[in-house]
Formats: sequence, C-alpha cells, structure tokens
Amino acid sequence: MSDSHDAQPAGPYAVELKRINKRFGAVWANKDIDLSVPKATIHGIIGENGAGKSTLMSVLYGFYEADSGDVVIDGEKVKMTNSTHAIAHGVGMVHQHFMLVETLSALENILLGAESSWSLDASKAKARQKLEAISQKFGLEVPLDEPVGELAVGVQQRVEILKALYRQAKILILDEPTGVLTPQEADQLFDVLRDLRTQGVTVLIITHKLREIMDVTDNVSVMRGGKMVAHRKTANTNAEELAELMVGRPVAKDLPKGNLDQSQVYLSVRDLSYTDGKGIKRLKSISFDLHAGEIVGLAGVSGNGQTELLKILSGEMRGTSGMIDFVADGKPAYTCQTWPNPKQLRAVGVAHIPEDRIGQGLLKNFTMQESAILGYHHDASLGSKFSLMVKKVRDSALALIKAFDVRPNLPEIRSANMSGGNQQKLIIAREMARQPKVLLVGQPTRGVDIGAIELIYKELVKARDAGAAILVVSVELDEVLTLSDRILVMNQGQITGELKGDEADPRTIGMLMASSEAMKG
Amino acid sequence: MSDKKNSQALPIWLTGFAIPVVQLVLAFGLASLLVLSIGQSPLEVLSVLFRGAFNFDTGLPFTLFNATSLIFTGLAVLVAFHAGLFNIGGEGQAYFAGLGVALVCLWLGPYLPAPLVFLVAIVAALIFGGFYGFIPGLLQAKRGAHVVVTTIMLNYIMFAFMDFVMRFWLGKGESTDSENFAESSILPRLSEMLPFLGFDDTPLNFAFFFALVTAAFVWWLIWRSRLGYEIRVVGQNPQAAGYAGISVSRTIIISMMISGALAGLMAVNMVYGAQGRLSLSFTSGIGFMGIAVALMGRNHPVGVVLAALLFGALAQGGSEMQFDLPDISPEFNVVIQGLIIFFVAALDGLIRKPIETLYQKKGSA
Amino acid sequence: MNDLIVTIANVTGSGLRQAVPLILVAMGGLMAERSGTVDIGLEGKLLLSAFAGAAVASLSGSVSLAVLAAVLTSVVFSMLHGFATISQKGDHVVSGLAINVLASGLTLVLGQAWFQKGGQTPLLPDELRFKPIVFPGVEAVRGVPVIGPIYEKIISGHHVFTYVAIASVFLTAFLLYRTRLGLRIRAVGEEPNAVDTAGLSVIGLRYLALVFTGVMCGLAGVALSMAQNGGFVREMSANMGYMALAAVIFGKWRPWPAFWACFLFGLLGALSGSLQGVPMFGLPEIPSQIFNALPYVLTIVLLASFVGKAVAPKAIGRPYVKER
Amino acid sequence: ACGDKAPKKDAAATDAPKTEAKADAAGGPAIIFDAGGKFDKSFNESGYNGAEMFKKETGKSYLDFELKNPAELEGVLRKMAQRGGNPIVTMGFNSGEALNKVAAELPKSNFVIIDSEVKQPNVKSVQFREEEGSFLVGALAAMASKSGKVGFIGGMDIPVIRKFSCGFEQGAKHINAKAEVIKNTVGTTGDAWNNPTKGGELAKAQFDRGVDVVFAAAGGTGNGVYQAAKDGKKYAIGVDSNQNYLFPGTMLTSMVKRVDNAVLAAFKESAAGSFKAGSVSMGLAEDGVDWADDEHNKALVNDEMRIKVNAIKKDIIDGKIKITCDGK
Ligand SMILES: Nc1ncnc2c1ncn2[C@@H]1O[C@H](COP(=O)(O)OP(=O)(O)OP(=O)(O)O)[C@@H](O)[C@H]1O
Ligand SMILES: Nc1ncnc2c1ncn2[C@@H]1O[C@H](COP(=O)(O)OP(=O)(O)OP(=O)(O)O)[C@@H](O)[C@H]1O
Ligand SMILES: [Mg+2]
Ligand SMILES: [Mg+2]
Repeated sequence: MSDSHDAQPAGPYAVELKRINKRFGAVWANKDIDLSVPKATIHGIIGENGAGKSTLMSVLYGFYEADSGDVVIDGEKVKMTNSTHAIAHGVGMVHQHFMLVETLSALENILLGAESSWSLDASKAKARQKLEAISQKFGLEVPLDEPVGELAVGVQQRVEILKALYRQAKILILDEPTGVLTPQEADQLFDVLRDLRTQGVTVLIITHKLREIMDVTDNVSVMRGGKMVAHRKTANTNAEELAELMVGRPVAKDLPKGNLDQSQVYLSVRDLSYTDGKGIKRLKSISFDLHAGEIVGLAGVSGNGQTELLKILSGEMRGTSGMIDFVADGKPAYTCQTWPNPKQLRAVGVAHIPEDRIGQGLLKNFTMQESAILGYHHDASLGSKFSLMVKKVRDSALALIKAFDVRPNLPEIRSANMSGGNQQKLIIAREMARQPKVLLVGQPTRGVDIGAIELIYKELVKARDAGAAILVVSVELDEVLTLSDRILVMNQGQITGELKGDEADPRTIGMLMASSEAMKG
Repeated sequence: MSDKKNSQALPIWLTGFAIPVVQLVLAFGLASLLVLSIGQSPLEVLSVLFRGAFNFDTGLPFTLFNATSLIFTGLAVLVAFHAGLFNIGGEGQAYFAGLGVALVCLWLGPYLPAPLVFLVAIVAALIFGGFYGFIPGLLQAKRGAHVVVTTIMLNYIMFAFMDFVMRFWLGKGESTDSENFAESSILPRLSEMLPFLGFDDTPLNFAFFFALVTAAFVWWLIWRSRLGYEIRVVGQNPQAAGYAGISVSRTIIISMMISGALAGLMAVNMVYGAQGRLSLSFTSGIGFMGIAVALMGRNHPVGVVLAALLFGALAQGGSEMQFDLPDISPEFNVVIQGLIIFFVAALDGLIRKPIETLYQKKGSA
Repeated sequence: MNDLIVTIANVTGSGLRQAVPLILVAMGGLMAERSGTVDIGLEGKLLLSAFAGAAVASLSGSVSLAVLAAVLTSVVFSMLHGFATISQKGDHVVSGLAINVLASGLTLVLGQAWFQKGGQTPLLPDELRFKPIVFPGVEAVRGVPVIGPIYEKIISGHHVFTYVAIASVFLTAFLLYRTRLGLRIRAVGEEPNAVDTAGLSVIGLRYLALVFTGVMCGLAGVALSMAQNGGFVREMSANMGYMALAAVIFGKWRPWPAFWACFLFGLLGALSGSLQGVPMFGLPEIPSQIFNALPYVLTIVLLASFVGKAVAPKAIGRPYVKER
Repeated sequence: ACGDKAPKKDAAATDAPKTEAKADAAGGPAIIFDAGGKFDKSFNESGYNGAEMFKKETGKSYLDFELKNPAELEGVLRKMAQRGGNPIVTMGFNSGEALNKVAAELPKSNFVIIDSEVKQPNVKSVQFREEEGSFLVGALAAMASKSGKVGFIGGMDIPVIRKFSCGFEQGAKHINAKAEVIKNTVGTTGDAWNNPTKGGELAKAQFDRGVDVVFAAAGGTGNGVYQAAKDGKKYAIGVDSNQNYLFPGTMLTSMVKRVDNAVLAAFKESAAGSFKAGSVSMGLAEDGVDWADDEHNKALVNDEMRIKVNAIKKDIIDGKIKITCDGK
C-alpha cells in the first residue's frame, strides 16, 4: 500500500475538476486538485478535518469561486462562479451545515429559488404534487407544512436532499450527511443514494466514517492538507488503508482500559421526569447510577430524551420531578428544583461537553483563550475576585492547547477560525482539565476526523482511569461500544435496557433502539 | 468583525489613525461641496469650525465639556450593546438622574461638606439612572418586552414626568428651572481647579476627568472583569450563556442597570457641574447622540472617548460658526455631523479596505 | 348613547389619521427588516420626503412631480443605506442614524436656502394638497345611529393616504406571504446562506426590499406634508419613524400585528388628546402631563403583559459574508 | 472689578477686564433666540423682526444666535459679552436662571430678557401680560362662536402658555358665561413646538367636540392647527406675530405680542446710551399685546364685534376689568 496515485477511475465522467486552487487568505484550502467522477457512480471523498473537502465541493457548487482551475460537467467546461450556474447544470448540494430557513416550512424551503410562478400558492400546489412523487419513489417522507426548525435533524437532512432532487439534480453532493444521523437513518439514506445511482444520478459524498465509504461508494478519493493524495476503487481497498492514507500514519484500533474499582457511586438519578413546554413527556421516571471509574454509554435514536437528560444533569435546564444526588459533594440529594446551575456544578466537579459545540460550547467571536474559560470564568485561579487576568487566562488556554494538541497554537485566534475538530478538542480539554468527578459528554466525535477521534477516546479513557464517572451520549453505536463499561439504551424517554460493555453487541442494542423506532412509527 | 484578524497584522497608526483621518477628510470634502453650492468658502468654514472647536480660550474647554456628556451616554450605549441590547433610553435615564442629583444638591447641598455632596450626588445619579435602566431590563428579561420599544416609550414617559416635576414641584416661580444650587454644591470648574489653564467662563468641570476615569472603568468592566465576560457571553450567544451557567435574565438586568447608571452620570456633568440647577429638557438629545458616539467608537471605550471629542468639537465649532459666519445656517453643522457618521462609521469599509490592501501589497512587495 | 358612539367614532377616526404615516413607514420598515436590514433611518427618510414633497410642490406647482420627488428622495436614501450596509457591510444602526442626522440638517439647510423661511416651506394652496375624500351618502346616513357616525367619521372623510396606508398593509402581507418574492425576502432575512445556495442573489433581494421601504417612506412623507399638513415644518416627522420601528417590533415583524400596533399608537394619541380637559374622577383638572404620558404607559403595559417575546429575523443587521 | 457679593469672586475678578477689553472690539446689540429658531413664525420671529427694524432704522448691524439646546445658553451669553454684545437680548421663558448667573458675573454688560424676570442691576426684564391680549381674543372667539365652545392649544405646559390659556378662558366667559373652553397641551418636550400634525389632530378633536374657534399658542405646531381649522371650515386665532395673513377667511384674529417693539426699544435705548435696568411689564396699555385687526380678517370681524372688543380693551386698561392669572 503506497501513497502513490491510483489512476483516476475510467470515464465517461459526470464531473471533472482540473487543477483547482482555492485560498482563504493565508490558508491554501485546495491546491492543484484533480478529480474525475464517472457517471452514475457514488464517489466518496475523505480526509482529515480541514483537508479541504468542503471547499472543493463548494467550488463545484459555485458557492465559492476557484482562484484557478476548471470545472467540467458532462465533458463540457462550464463557468461556475455562482450557485445559479451549478443549479443550471444539474448540480445539487447538501451542505455540511444545513442551508435551511428554520422558520419556513419544509415545502417552502424546498421551493425556495425554484418556484414555478410568482404566486406562492400556485408554486406550492404544483410542488406538492411533484414532491409527493419524488418522496414515494425514494421513500423520503417529510411533513411538508411544518417549520423546518421544529423537525428532527434526520428529517431536516431529508428536506435538504429533497431540495436537490426537486431541482432534478443529476449530480448530487452530500457533505458529511451522516454526521447527525443514527445508523438506521444513515442506512436509509444509502438506500436512497443507491436508488439514485440506478436512475443515473452521480453522487459525491464526504464522510469521516470509513464503514460508510466501504458500504456505499464505488470509488473513493483521499485529501490531505489541501491536496488530493489518492484515488481508489472501493472494491480494491479497505478501511485500514484509507485511514492511513488520510492521516498519513497508521491509526490505532484498540483502546486499552485499566481495570478499576467501580463500586463507588458518584451520581445517582432517581425518578427523573421532564415535561416540555408543549406538554410532551420527554423523560419518564429515569433512574440510574454513575460510578467512579466507569464510562456509561447512553445509546438511542436521537430525539428520545438524551438531549434533555444531559441538559438537566448539567444544570442547564430544570427537570419536572425527581431527585439527583451528587454523592461526592457530601450534601443530601437534590430535587429537580434545587439542583445547582452549571456554574456551581462545574465548581464542585460536574463538567459537561455539549452536543452542540458551535451553538453552545464556545463563542465564535471570542478569542480561543476566552472560549477556553467558558463556564470556568469564575475560577479563582484566573484572577482576583472581580477581574480576570489576561496572562492567567492565556496560560490556562496554553495548558489546554498543549494537553490536547489543539491547533493552531495561538490563544488569540478567533474561535470561529478554528477548525471544527480543533474546536471540539478545545472544549473537551476545557471540561477535562480540572479533573471533574462527573463528566457528562454529548456526541464527543461528531464531525471529527479519525485522528482526532483517536485522541478524544484516549483522553476519555484516561479520565476514567483517573477515577471520573463519565456519561457518554452518542448516536454512534460503534462509539458507545468502544468506550463504554456499561450501556444504557434510551427509548421514548425511558431507559429500556442495560448491558455490560463487553457483553453488548450491535445487534442487541440495535434491536432495543429499533423497537423504539417501531413504537414511534 | 471578521476583518479583525486581518487588521491585527496592520499597524495601529494606520487602522486607528490614518484611515479615520482619510475618512474625515472625505466627509469634510463632501461638506465643502455643499458649502460651495451655497456660495460660501469651504476653507473659511473649515477654519472657523476648527478654530472654534480648539482655540484655547473657549473652544477647547467647550469641546471637552460637550465631550464629557457624550462620553457618559456613549459608554451607556456601549455596555448595553455588549449584552446584546440596544438602549435608546439614555435620554430618559439621564433626565431622571438629573432629578436625583438636583434633589441631593437642593436638599443636602446646604448642609453637607462639598466632598460628601459630591459622593452623594454621584451615587444619586447612578441610582436614579440605574433604576430607569432597570425597568426596561426587567421587562426584557422577565416579559420579553423588546428594549428598543420600551426604552423609546420610557423616554417619553420621563419627559412627561419631569415636565410635571418642574411644573408642580421644582420649578421656581414662573421659570421652568429649579432654584440654583448652593455654591458649595456645584462641581468645581476647571478654571477653579487649574487656574493656570485659563479656562475661565466655561462650564468645563471636574466631571471631565470623571468621564475619563469612567471610560477606563468600563474598559476594565467589559474586557477584564468576570461580570464583563458574562455580559459579553450573553450578548454574543445566550445559548452558550445557559450552558456556562450564566443567568441571561440576570445579566440583562444588570447590564441595563449599568447602562442606565452610566447615562445618569451625564447629569453630573450637566446639572451638578455646568448648570448648578435642574432645567427642563437639559438632556436635549445628548442621550440619543450617545448611540452615534458608541457606534462610531466601535463600542470600545477609547473609541467612545475619541468619538465624543469629535462630536463635542463639531458642536462647539458649529456654534462658533453662528458667530463668525452668520450667512450659513446653523444647521449646516448637523449636515457635517451626518456626513461624518456616514463616512467614518457606516461606510468604513469603502475606504478602509482599499487602503489596507494597498498597504499590505506594498508591504509584501 | 349615540353621543358616546359619535365620540368613539371621532376618536377612532382621529386615531386612524394619526396612524397613517406610522403605518406606511412601518410597512416599509417591516420589509427592510424582514430582508435582514435594520432600518433606524426611517425617521430621516420620512422627514426628507416630507420636505421634498412640499418643496417641489411649491416650486413646481405640480402634485405629481412632488409625489415623484418625495418617493425618489426617499428611495435614493434607502439605496444609500443599502450601499452602506449591504454592499459595504457597514453597521446598520450607524448608517440609519447618519441618515437621520443628515435629514434633519439637510431639510433645514436646503429649506433655508430655497425659501428663506427658517426651514419651512411656503404654505401649500389647496390645489397642491390631498384633501379629505367624502364618500357618497354621508349626508344620507348621518342621522342613522351607530352606522352614521361610523360611516362618516371612520370610513369616509380621510385623505387618500389613509386608504393607501391600509392598502399597503394588504399589499405587504400579500407580497410577503403569497408571492415568491415574499418567500425569498423572508428567507434572506433568516438564512442568507440558504438563499445564496438556492441560486438567488442575497444582495439583489435586500436592495429590492429597500426600494419598497423607500417608496413607503416617500408616500408617508407626502401624507405628512401634503395631506395632513399643508407644507413642511422643521422636524415635522416628530419621531414617527422611531414609533413605526417600535410598531414593527411590537408586531413581531408581521404586517397585520404591526398595523394594529400603529393603529394602537394612533388611537392612544387621539384618546390622550380628547381626554384632556374632560373632567374626570371629580377632579377639577388632571395635569396634561398624565395624558401625554398615557399612550406610552399603556404601550408598555400591553407589551409586557400580552405580547410576549419578539424574535427578530435571524440574520438581521448582519452583513452577508460567505463563511461558517 | 466685580461686586463683592459675587460668590465666585476670584474667577470673575480675573476675567472681567478681559471681557471688557474685547467688548470694545466689535460691539453692537445682540439677540439670542431660543430653540424654536428665529423663523418660528411667532415668538422668536417677532423678536427677529424687531432686530431687523432696528437695522433698517439705524443702519447698524446686530449679532444673533440660535440656541440648539438650552444648556448652551450660559456659554453663549458669555461669548456674546466677549464679542461686545450690548445689550444682549435673550428670548424665551427658560433663560432666566442662566442669565441670573451670567449677569452677576459680568456686571459691565447689559442684558434684556424677554418673558421672564431676572433681578440684577444690569438686566432689564420685559414681560408681557399675555393674559390681557388673550382675554381680548377670547372675547372675540366667544362672539364668533356659534356653539359656545372655543378651544385652546398650547405647546407645553409652562407658565407663559398658562397665562395665554387663562386669559383666553376668562375673555370667552366674559362674553358668554356659559362658554366652554377646551384646552389641550401638545407635548412635554421641545418637539411640541414643531409638531403640526399633532396640532392638527388636536384641533380636529376639538372640532369634533363642538369647538368652532381655536386659539393656538404653540409655535410651529400652530401651522397644523390653522390648517385644520381651514380644512374644517372653523376659525383660528394666531399668536405672537400677526398671523392673519396665513389663511384669510379662517384666521379670526391674532393675539399679537409686540416682542418686536420690545427688542427694538431695547436696542435703541442702548444705542442712545440710556439703557435702563429693571422690570417692565407690557400689557394692553403699553401696546405690548393686542388683537390684530387688518384687511385679512375684515370679513370675519364685524363692526359690532370690533366696538365691543375695543370697549373691553379700554376697560382692561382702565382697570375696570380685572384679569387674575398667575401662571401657576
Ligand atoms: N470561508 C472560509 N474562509 C476562510 N477559510 C476557510 C473557509 N472555508 C474553509 N476554509 C479553510 O480551508 C481549509 C479547508 O476547509 P474545508 O472546510 O474544505 O475542510 P474539510 O476538508 O471539509 O474539513 P472537515 O472534514 O472538517 O469538514 C481549512 O483550513 C479551512 O480553515
Ligand atoms: N474563516 C476562516 N478564516 C481563516 N482561517 C480559518 C477560517 N475558518 C477556519 N480557518 C482555519 O482553517 C483550519 C481548519 O478549519 P476547518 O473549518 O476546515 O475545520 P474543519 O475541520 O473542516 O471543521 P469541521 O469538521 O467542523 O467542518 C483551522 O486552522 C482554522 O484556523
Ligand atoms: Mg469543515
Ligand atoms: Mg467539511
């Protein structure tokens, strides 16, 4: 296995990118990129965070204009300076960060820019018919009249795909479409992609999950540091080789864990219930214990109450009823109403890595070092009673940067200018730095490349071995299986199953989760 | 905001000084055209404006005096802005604070020693102004009533209230002013504190230094204090605030109180410092101008001080124009202000970007 | 009883008239804000167009030229705002504020230069004004209880801009919710990225919305100086632009609620005027300040008790740059 | 050089000579207008007319200044003194306290204040008995009114304006004891003097309540009132200057307040070196206030009315009719 280029797959090509260059200021996101995608195939693109995948696809979609290079579609060189051009040439894209207007209905979102007449009502009526046909053909059901913001992410994803299909995309680009999907939803999506392929649609898909690459693609291209480093026929490669191509070194597979005394309870939850503003019961009498030195994985299809549970335990939201006992603080159990707020909890050793890192975990316009103290900004070590000392804040950020290899090594950089993977590393570093007794973790590796995943897993296990009690909420079954000493499965706001980590297998868990799906449907 | 990263590489003299100067020149250039169009000499207008604003006799002290009030109201807008709130209520907050200051000076002034009056008057300004900022803060935090709407309404309510106060209570005889305060309960003027400067006959008073100190304090508050950190988190992203355990509603209320209190300090300059009595409508739009000052100053205290000086100078130079150039209507000055706000603040990028790229090209070449 | 109805009809009619500039300006502001542009410069545009209308009317003697001039002036300043905020990505509030300051200076400087009346325009003769329209049959139904006063005072007897204002609400609501342009404008104020990737021009849509804003403010200015009054007086916009903006927020950025907010402001103004001097609660005289404050107090009470949290269009005030 | 009683003795003492030295440089009379501006079509404009009359009669120029906000006044007064303004006339109800202070500091300069009283040895206070003139127009209003209801619209609730409304009401009741006077105040800020729209609506509201003659004392806001009266075919009464010409056929009369005369007289006195400090009260007897009777309202005021009003005027001058208005 070498880094040398395989030949590009044979034509005829739906898409050819030739010597594409794209720079953002000093960052050379795409460097002399060539890519050829045969017609009616599914083509995977992989690479580390920041490798330039999204940029390349945005160039193909006309969202960014390349500094130099050509875009050739169906053998014809086309001008591609604007999404209008892409749409006109049958290119559709589902962006990594959804391009949906949350206040508009699904139908309106799909329609936007592709209305058939000046009258919205007429356009809607026409579109509704057309969409029904498309939905049926591909099994992509969405509630057309609900505001998109109120739909689950999986459904939003479908809206995005419908948007592209509605415009009769011949070339469909999907940028990390499975990042927020459950395995079941992802499989459904792949079925749709295969269907599309048989209809002659060419699909380009970006993902960090090699399993998915192996599963669904015909060819795969690997990017690293803004360059295209390899092309493979999927049939001729395997996950290990691809991982190595991406990271440039072999990636460790197994995760050694120490054997620990796990008898001491750190956090105890009893009969916790939560009813939301609309009167829907999101949590129904949840009870479980979290022990020192253990990682408990909370598996389940998203939208079954995991998010709410995390928010309540972290103090961000109040439960409706039930008791929570933080054993380590030596105080009696709290009720839902007296459970402290996140700031107080962090001070006594309950840390929280949020599911939504950009939305919650940091502040785009803050510097990295300012984001690095979020939630700990009352820590005595950072200054005097009322003031924060810049030097101390900076030093604490540098410590995190060092411990977690956060890049770039510049505490003054704007948080928004860090890559997603590095944002995630910074947040994890921040929450783990003060050796919390209880660590609540939501989707730790969402959108993160395998190199970073490896690091994050190692650090979580290190914290566990140091005696922390860790609750990991994840929709990635592999993740839950890899990390957990014990696995809880959530289903419609209840805990429906508990398995020992080494006894659990994907099938059993999948069934517990699937049953909840069936009940929902 | 996104060009911050780029501008880090550029020297401060360029971004903070040279570019604004070019922008100012452009604004004045356009104003000159207008002057020409009404048949006057732009050079003369400019020199009168400039001399009027900066001559050492009366110009400079008046400029500084005007700036003092603007610094306070500008800082008020700034603090609220960092909490994500747009406080249009500086006018009402300062007006009410004026009442607080006046009551202290009228009631306690004759009995307390001057330093004590000073303290109590400032505290009164803070409390009255703060209280009138607290109301919209509370309504926003607890009831979701938008601050922009409530502060506009509260301004009018305060105008009516103070009208009532002056009419039925504090107004002296047939006048719409209160009694003059006792001499000992008026803030010392600069001409008394530093007689060698020779700023006689000008209302410039101790409040000017107080404004500078306040600006420094606000800088510390926003960028160096723990509370300021929380204020900025809430202003940037309320979700993140919830995650970090920062109470959004509490922070909103506190920020509005601070904002109102800062606006209230304007009354220290006007009521306690310059006028030595409470008069009807003494705020006369200065609370409102604070918005322009804060935004021109890029919501940074140093910027606020500079912007306040600029507007203070314009107001003073403009009033000098009335004496020396009676043929130009006094409102001309307002046009110049508008042009400056437009060119220096709103159209910032138009001039800034080309200059910056030019500079960078030269640097790399 | 009939007296009461007559009084109510009178107050309602007056409230409606007072709301006219507010409604027109609010519809304009609403469109701008829905497209993502904060427009605090409504006040300035109102003032400028009021001046342009009255000035051109008295200089040219032509009503249509005057209306054209008012609308054009307002549109030009709207485009200036667009240039600063959309093209140059400047701060929306600053640009709006600059326009307001410019407006209050320019109207006076130009007015003084052209008419030498301290910034006022000459009084407009009747033929250069929009007079109230009396509907047919007013005389006939005058005596009829309830219907008579309602027909005479609320429905009939307004100048044309009252009807234009109401039509503008229908128009705005229709444009926004029933046409594809409206869909696009709503989208661009929330998620310009989505609009861009749908192959639409973010900039074009925002400018277009601002043209609408300009036209509306222009009409409001004409209503002010050529219908409700007969000429321009300095600062005659009297903060109506800010009140209209407040109404847009009060109405949570939706046309009909914003209209009702404007109407409420107008009505409260009318009420406070007609309650003054009426003996009440056995008191000889209630201070006028109480009546002057009344509309604002009631607005706050309503806002805090019923209206609830207003959520602005998500992308409002933020320049559109392609970044994450 | 300064009086011992002046509290800020040192500061004043050092600056007084300086002020005087400069005073010789330019010189001439000066007038300071309040925030309404010199073309407000009423109070300030009347003062402006007086200054212009002086210019025309003597060929001498004068200094003037429009205040942008009341807080400026003290500074402007001082600056006027430095530039040799003598006398310095300041217009408006809210300049009293500022002048009181400045006049004490600058004993060598002479000041005139219109519409307020300042007791200083170098200040002449000119106040008008607006209630007397208002009484006359009130009487005329009641005579012209068919409904027996007349209206008053004042800019702000301030003492001067209350003298107008008080006199107006008593005048109306003098003619018709059952006359009803409906009063409105436009606002609580300086904007109230420049809000014709609101003025118009207040007038219309009064018309709806049966008023058929309305008297406005509200500066530029009056324009809206008169326009509304014209549109509604009612009568209106102007204020300060003679505003009859604005809408012949609508303007019943105007309550003229001869600020112009007061300014002219002050300027002239000073020019002649005979400035007299002290308080002056100008009423009907002194030609300080009056009702306007000219060709524009000839059609509206018939001889019977004219005779009656002039009789009342005489009675007031003779003290037979007593008007009690204290402004509070
Ligand atoms: N709008 C932008 N402005 C500036 N730099 C950008 C922008 N978009 C991308 N970049 C930079 O270009 C490089 C490539 O980014 P890109 O998003 O294409 O990476 P990626 O391969 O999609 O990574 P991931 O797997 O995390 O999605 C990165 O270094 C990134 O910082
Ligand atoms: N707007 C930007 N301007 C300048 N540099 C940027 C910008 N955005 C990102 N970068 C830089 O590019 C690098 C990688 O960023 P990028 O956004 O591609 O990460 P990412 O891994 O793709 O994130 P994600 O996986 O969440 O998409 C980082 O070092 C960051 O500093
Ligand atoms: Mg990326
Ligand atoms: Mg990407």
